[in-house]
Amino acid sequence: MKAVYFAWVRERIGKAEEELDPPADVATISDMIAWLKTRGQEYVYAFENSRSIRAAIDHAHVKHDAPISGAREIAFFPPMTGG
Amino acid sequence: MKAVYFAWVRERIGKAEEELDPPADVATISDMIAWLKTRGQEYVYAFENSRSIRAAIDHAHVKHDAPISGAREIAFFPPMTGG
Amino acid sequence: MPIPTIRVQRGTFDAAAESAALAAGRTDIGAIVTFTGLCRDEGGRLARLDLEHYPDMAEAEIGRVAEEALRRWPLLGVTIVHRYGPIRPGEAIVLVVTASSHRVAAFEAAEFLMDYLKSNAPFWKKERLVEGTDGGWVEAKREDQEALVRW
Amino acid sequence: MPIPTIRVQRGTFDAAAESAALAAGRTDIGAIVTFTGLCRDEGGRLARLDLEHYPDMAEAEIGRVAEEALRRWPLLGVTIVHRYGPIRPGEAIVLVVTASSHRVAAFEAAEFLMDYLKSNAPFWKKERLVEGTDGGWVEAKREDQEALVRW
Repeated sequence: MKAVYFAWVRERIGKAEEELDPPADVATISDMIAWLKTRGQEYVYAFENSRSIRAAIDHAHVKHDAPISGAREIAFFPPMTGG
Repeated sequence: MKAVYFAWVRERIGKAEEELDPPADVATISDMIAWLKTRGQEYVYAFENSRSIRAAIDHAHVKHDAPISGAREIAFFPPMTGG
Repeated sequence: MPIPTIRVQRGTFDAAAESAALAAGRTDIGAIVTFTGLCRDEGGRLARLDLEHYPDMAEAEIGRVAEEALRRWPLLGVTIVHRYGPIRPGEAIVLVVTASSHRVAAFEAAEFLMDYLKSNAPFWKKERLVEGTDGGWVEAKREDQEALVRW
Repeated sequence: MPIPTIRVQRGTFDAAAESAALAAGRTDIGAIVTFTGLCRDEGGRLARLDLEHYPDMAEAEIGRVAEEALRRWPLLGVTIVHRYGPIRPGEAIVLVVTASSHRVAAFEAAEFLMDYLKSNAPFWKKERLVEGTDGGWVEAKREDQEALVRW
């Protein structure tokens, strides 16, 4: 699956997107964040306050308990400040 | 003093304005309406439902118990429908 | 406090130009709300509205309502234009523009102004029907009166 | 139900043309509310905002918010334009136009749309300061989140 990052999540991780293949026991957005944090200090930094991170699956907002099975694109970003 | 009428109050009375010299005991807008109704059927018709009539003294809205002493121009009209 | 722009006029107005004038050259405005009230044809029944007004009072009363809005909200600008005379379906009747640094003040002030203009500005609408007859005076709506209680 | 007009674009927009397009040739619209959100200079501190967005999601999410507004209010038209990229003080960032036969629906829907766009549309603002430095990412305001509870 593809992961995409925006705003300071993108800046902290140091990339805008990447292809990922999480292990089978990574079932939800929360699991995904926990797994990403094992991948390096940049992810620990990006997700240090994980409750403030918003996520979207295939371009729709989801909560952290949402299952990621079948997702083609998962996005992580800070609270939005548009409008 | 000058009296001015608008919308269906004007149509019922049959004139847009007139000079009036009410007797000394006509002290309020309510008194004025009661006195006008003694002046003819057209006034009785215009003020038949006097609670729905709005009044202004010198271009500012007033209630029916407002004193008319010193007024230069008193206006009578239906509830407004602008905007 | 900004000085409100208030006009009572027979002719049409340019809502865009009014709102542009309010914002021109400024960098402190964060939100502009523009309300335009238009004449509807009431399902094809209406040929036009004839708006009667009390000329000497109209601008004064609109000015009082605008001053009240300026007292209640931190506005950076207010423009109100109200037409009188014959107005055809699709044409604009009234314009309210409010500018503020934040959206809530701009929205609330515009709604307040419209609610108060509806019930306090000395204008009366008479309907002229497509068949050429007089459709009578538009009656004030109870809901317009009730709308004032929220302020 | 009308089809909302939604655009996410880099360049400026013409609020007047958008609102005119919504009303063109119609005689059933009684009220048009236009909201324009502009970039402030924050007391002279700000040189520009850089708006980052999530291109694939932005139009879809704005579309979902617009559809929700159309379900809740009897609207005759909705237009939403949101810019991204560099935006200087005094320039517009976002436009919401709502049309209805009556003013309450047009006002409420415009406020609803702005409240939801603030918290749901995938845009992020970074400040660039006049002294040439990075002013950091604008933080989401608690009051913008709390504004959603009224809907």
